Amino acid sequence: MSLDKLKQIITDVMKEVDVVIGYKQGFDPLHATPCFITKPEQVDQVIWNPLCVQNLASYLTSLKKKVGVIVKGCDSRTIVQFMQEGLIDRSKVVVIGIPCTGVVSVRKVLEKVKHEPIEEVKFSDDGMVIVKTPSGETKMALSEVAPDKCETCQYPTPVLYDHLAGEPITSTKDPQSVFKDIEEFDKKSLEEKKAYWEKEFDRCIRCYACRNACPMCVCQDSCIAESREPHWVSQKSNLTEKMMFHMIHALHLAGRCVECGECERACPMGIPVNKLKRKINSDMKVLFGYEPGVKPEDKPPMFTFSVEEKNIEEHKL
Amino acid sequence: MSEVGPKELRIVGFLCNWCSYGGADTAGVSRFKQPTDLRIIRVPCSGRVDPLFVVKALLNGADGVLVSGCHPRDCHYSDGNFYARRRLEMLKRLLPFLGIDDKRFHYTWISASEGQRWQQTVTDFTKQIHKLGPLHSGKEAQQ
Amino acid sequence: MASNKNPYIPELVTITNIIEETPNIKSFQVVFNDPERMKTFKFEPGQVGQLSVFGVGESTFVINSPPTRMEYLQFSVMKAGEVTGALHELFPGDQMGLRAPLGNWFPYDMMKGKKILFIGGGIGLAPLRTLILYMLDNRGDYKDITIIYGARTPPDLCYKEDLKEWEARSDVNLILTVDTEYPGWDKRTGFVPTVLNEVAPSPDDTIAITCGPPIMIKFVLQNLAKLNFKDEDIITTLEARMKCGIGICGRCNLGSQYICKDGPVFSLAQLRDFPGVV
Amino acid sequence: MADTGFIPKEKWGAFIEGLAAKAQVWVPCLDGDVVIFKPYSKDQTLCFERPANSPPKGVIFPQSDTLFAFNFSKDPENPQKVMVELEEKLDFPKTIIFGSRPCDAKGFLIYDRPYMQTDTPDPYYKGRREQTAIVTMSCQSTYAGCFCTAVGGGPADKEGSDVLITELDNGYFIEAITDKGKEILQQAAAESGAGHEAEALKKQEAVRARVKDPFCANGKPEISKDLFESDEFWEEELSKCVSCGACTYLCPTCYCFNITDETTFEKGERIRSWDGCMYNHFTLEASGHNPRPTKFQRFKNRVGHKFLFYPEKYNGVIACCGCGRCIRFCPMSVDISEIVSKLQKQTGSASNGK
Amino acid sequence: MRVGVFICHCGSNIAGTVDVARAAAELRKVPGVAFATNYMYTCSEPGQDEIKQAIKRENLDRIVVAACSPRMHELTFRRTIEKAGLNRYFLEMANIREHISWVGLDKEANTIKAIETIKMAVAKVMQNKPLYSSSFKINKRVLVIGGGVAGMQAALDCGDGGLEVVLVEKSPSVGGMMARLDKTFPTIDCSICILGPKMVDVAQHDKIKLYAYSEIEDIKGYVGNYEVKIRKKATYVDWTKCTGCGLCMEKCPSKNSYDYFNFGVAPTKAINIPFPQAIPKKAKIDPDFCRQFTKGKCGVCAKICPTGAINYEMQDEIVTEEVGAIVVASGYGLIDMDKFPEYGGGRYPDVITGIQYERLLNASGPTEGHIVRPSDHTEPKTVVFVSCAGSRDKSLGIPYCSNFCCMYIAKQAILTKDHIPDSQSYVFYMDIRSPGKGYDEFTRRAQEDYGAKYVRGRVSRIYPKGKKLVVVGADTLLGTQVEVEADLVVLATAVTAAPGAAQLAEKLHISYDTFGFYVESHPKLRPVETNTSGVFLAGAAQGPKDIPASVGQGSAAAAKVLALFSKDMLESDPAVAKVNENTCVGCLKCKLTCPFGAIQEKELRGGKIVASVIETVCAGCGVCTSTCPCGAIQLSHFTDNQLLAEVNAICQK
Repeated sequence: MSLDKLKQIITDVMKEVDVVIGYKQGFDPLHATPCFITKPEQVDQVIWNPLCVQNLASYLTSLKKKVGVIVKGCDSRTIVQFMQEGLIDRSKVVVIGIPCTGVVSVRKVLEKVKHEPIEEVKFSDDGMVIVKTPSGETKMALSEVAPDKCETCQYPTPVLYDHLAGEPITSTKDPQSVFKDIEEFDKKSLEEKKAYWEKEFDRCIRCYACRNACPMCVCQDSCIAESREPHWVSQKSNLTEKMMFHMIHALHLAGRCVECGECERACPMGIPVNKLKRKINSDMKVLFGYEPGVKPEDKPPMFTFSVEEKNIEEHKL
Repeated sequence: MSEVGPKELRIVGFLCNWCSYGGADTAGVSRFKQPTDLRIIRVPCSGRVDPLFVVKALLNGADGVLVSGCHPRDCHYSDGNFYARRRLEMLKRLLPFLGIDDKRFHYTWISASEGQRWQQTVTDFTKQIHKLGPLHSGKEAQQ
Repeated sequence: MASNKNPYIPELVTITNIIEETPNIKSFQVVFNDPERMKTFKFEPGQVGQLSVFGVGESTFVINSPPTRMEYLQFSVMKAGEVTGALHELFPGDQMGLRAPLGNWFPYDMMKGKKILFIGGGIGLAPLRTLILYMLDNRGDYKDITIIYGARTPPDLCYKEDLKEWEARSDVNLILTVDTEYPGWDKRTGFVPTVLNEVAPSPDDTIAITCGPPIMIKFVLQNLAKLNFKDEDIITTLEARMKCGIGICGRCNLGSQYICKDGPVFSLAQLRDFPGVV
Repeated sequence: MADTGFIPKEKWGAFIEGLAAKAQVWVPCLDGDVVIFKPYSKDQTLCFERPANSPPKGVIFPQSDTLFAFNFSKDPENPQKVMVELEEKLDFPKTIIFGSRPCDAKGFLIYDRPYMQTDTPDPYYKGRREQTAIVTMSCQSTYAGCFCTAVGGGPADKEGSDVLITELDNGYFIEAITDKGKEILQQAAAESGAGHEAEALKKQEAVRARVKDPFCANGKPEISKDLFESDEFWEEELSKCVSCGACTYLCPTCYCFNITDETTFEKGERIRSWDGCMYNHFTLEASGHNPRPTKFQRFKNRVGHKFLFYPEKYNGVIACCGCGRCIRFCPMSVDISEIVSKLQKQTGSASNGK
Repeated sequence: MRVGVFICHCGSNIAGTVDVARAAAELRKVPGVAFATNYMYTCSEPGQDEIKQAIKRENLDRIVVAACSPRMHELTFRRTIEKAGLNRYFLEMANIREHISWVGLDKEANTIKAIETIKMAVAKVMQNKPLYSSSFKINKRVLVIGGGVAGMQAALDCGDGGLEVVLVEKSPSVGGMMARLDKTFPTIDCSICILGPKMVDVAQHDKIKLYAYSEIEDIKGYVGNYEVKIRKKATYVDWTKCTGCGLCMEKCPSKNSYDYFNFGVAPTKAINIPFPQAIPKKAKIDPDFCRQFTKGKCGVCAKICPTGAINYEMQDEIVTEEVGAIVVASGYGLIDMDKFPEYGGGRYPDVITGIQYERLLNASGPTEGHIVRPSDHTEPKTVVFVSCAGSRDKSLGIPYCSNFCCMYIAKQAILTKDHIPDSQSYVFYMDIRSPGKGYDEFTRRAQEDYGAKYVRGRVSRIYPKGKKLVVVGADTLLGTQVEVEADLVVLATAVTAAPGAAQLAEKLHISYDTFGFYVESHPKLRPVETNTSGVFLAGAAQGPKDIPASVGQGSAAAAKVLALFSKDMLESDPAVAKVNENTCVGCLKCKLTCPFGAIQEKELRGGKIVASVIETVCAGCGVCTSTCPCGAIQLSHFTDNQLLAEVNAICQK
């Protein structure tokens, strides 16, 4: 995909919208940051590379304007899910899709370079990331430092777009592998799983970054994690309350999570927040043959029902 | 509360007003004896039972949670239990992922006339929970 | 508050009387559980207290009885949220927690020998009441006292007993108004800022003190300016969500000033320093 | 002061363990791929290579803290009368924060002014603070987003620390800064530090030179009020902010809190818990009115507090220690240092936004 | 808050296995509980007075009554506290009888369970908010479903009471089962002679609008304002033109149509009027048998009809009626013969059902009242009646008694003797159930005056032997095996729920029992009400009943409707969902899940979109509340905080 083509599309789209959301270079060479383009001269700031990790569709529900938005394959599912839930006016959104060959996990890159300050980041055509730090250059394969979601990505090309910057690409990843990690984890003993989550959630500082970064967390300021009416969780900082918050988060996303991974990426404490939601998604697939954010005409399974549920058996004691 | 007898475990039941609460009443009227562990919370409809109530109870001290509504198609509110079925099934599958035995949570359908079925359900579920033992060991009562 | 004391621990008080001022405002008269404390407790008019309903939380209210009358401390509570809702469920004899006095107070010394104009709306009369009663108890120190007070309807007027008494006094000029016509109401109608214009008090040698809903204050301030009141002579008391009451927790700030500690009483001149407030 | 010492690498572990025998020691530990402060124990993996993801502020200012417990009791003769008993707990154990960074240590100084140096000191903070010694490690490197020198700090700044430790090639150079620090140094049974001072200084200076200074104002950036009051400025800079508040919870100087009553049926506690000015509910009033309803206003207040209001109140001291966590961990990579540099009083013509 | 707790002994019902005094003492320790006492019968008038006085004396503002099920007495106590000046929703009941004292054996455990259950109620009541009903207009029209004797009685009583009635009957004529009967017990008067005038009344009543050959398609709404969709099934005869002359039926060449009215005792024509007294007396084509439909040509009736009423193109038609109350009198069904392989299971033509025998006895029936064997049209001399064919038989899933078989068997035995004086009737019975007025005398008459031989025992087998049928049974009184060679066997087949009863219940949102009979609100005290306000029951739809009981219930249901409609406005149940507009984010997921369409989108000043509840449409299920992620829509009286208070009261780690 050429950056010039992307810029050309943005320039064209700007004629019909109030703002185009894209990426520009962030505070250091390893970070990209969202940019809100309202003036033609800002188009030149736009970048596109595997550092463009943020899900820009997240902004759509809070913007009242007509918006152009750049989405990767995974991000595009957010828009489809918004459509299923009637959360956006599609006529006010111009979707600029980018076929994506994978992004980096900043965390994984930092781990590779031992958290040294980053001086330069380059991407080679053969899928390598070259990171320069004071102690020299480190070369790593993009696939090595990609976030987990890229490993099983089924939708490298956006599932929906008005403009596509580049040629569509099809996934080479095995569709059966999508929930392999979830299935593996579920095979562990109850005690192991319990201990795992206790350890992970214990780190939670209840900053709610996972929630605010989540495009599907529509409640935002009205989240029941902080309200007293209703009073589901106390402000005590213990494991029970932390677990309760994460269960609220997960259950409210049941059958809605598009697995963009923003929650996990936003978590400053490295908690695998997305795992619970992916577990539910795997069940949604089994129970209702449903995958969030793929078909705009689908109905999220928790907001509908079948009189006869083919895949739900009555439980006997 | 401190009065839980030494042999009892904490079991919470969410019963829909029209069918299962009535079924429990019918069991009472018929004097069908049951274990005493269960504490019943009356809700209008099983569709009112947010799975989070089950989670809240399990995280905060319950050893087992039972939800019972009208049989599918018999919901007083026509569709409430259909939603409940989906949500509760989702939860039932999620609990073991968190390390909580899904046998600690049971959802079922009992009509107002099924006193005997209610008795059976309470008896069997209570037995099941006793077999699993307490969910919360003392060390978890941390701040 | 004494510095050796834990500022977060409330003192226990008991409700002695509850007055239903309006359909959604109740006044609570409280005394300290410790009778000695009732004697040592000192506060200034305009200072606030944090009332606790244990298990529900705390909320801030001005002490609207004057320091000159120490049989009890009075707080008026409009039902709005969780804590105020819980307060409305209390009975005489029930216990509450109180952290008081907090914040600053009306500069009544500076007002001595001057004419005083009170402009209040709804429950906004509460902070004014403490100063009015204080001044009435020291009547000689002040010149003319004018009170313009309004509410939506006659039942929404607070402190009906006080109003009756002030109306009867010759040394107080009480002007009451309600927003619109109301059966049996033979006094003024119209919004407070409008009535202020009609009354058109002279700014000379006069201190104006106002409190009420934000929209009322906004227009009162405008109209006072039109009447040529100087910013320094206009005093108001602010409200904000407060928690700690000692200027730390961070939510009630206007710039570098904390309403709970540096306020709640500010002159308009002071408020002009906080961008975006006026 | 010549209160220095040296610990060779092989005695490092014993040193920490020795401290842990006498006090509760909080150390940065590797947990998954993050570093957090935890109470020391032998089975933890200590990590001094990089700053902890979250600062050690929770040791002195816990995420949630019981202010007091209340117990209801009833007069059996008169069931109508409910009595309340309040119970405060103010005894705090001797504690050492070990392995904080100079920026973390400086954070506590920002706390000290409103929490201790007032006529109503906060007994919980004060109690813990006085019981706690801060043993700081000087930074060996810079880290994404950090800018301590720009706000008057430095990678080996001593302000706020009781002990400063600098890692050398074959050991650790220890400087005791306060009396508490001297006590720790004594316990350490360290060799003399005399011969190592130069190496330490050299290391410290080398890192210092690498720290970025986006303000170039000798550690005292001044903000232009005009631009600060411009709504357009904030809207332009903050559109990408998702108002999550991770920045506040990770900030060593952010000290806002909430007070809530959490009660079970018959007893309860009034607790104090971290809160942040980036949250909508922080200033939301019961009526539904909110003086700071948008993320723009909230972020403006956050920057204002750190670079305008706090300095205004406390002699020009900036309430930011430049640790860079808010930048590093911001999911949208909002960069406060960039924003403040744009807000700085400019000698030239107006910059952004207006 | 000052909660008052009243713990009922219920005589020894509760106090026998729960230490109520200890419970009261424990509750007195609970903060917020200002008063707790135990009382012998709280629901009694002095008991209720005690509550009222305590509210005044102790200054109570919330009340918990720990007694029986709230399904029993919640309304009683709500009224009690309302009389004492409290909002009725400041009441909670703790069910310590049905759920505790009656089901637990251990007094200690019961007492602890009771204390905790009461504490849960206290925790909840402290979260309760006052709720106020608003009133709404009612549509004073009533829908009666089913035109049998119960439905007709209800329709006539309502009509006479001045209400407009919409009567919907599934079959082409009103009359139901009673119209098929020959005589009625115990008076032996002619069934159609007493029913006919009622049928005519229904047809001629200016307040009654009859939809015959119609079924309920859909019902929306709530008490006072139902919208009913009725499917008028295609008759292929324009009833506005049909005069009921019967010419078409006479000339119709398709003679082998199944005769639903006569239960197939003999065939009928493809176009027919079901019976001479039918109301409406209109012809109807059975397309399953009509040659025009099966073969595509015929058209005889169209040619012959003097008024040109035949219309082969006719389609079902859906009409909408608006009513304020509904009486369900949809009647009963009968178990199929094929459930009894041991009795021939329908294979032996001379083993017939009781209702088929009625048609044979009936002068207007296919045999004009001559009793003949279906197989060879000869007069039977030995007739065997088998009672409880299916009834009280758990193996068939029918543990209940069909109520009126014993009586009609006696009647049929008497009538058999009347018709064929040299006949002998045998009755195999299990018990003779004849508790009605004059009933027992009647069964005795059958035996003593008419010589019917009653054999106590079950028939185990029937098999053909030549032209006869051998009925093998046991005489349990004599302890011997009995074999009777019969010419005709009549089975008193078990009464079941009407076909389609469950589907109708689902449309009405009423509950039905395992057998498909509709469940009344209370088996003793609210026998014609259902749990759905505005829907009443009459006749055998609720359970097997005979004519007098059905008629009585029809009138009772009518009285309930008239009482309901005696007011111009109804009070809405305030326990409905409410939206907090401050916290609602307008995602409208609640609107997606509401089963009643009670949620609308609303734009606030400033453009914010929020959900808004149509109070009268909301039925109070709370699905929206468990759907709403931000807790902004709360079902009043069952809010998250109220339920959490209960959870928290018992779940404390």
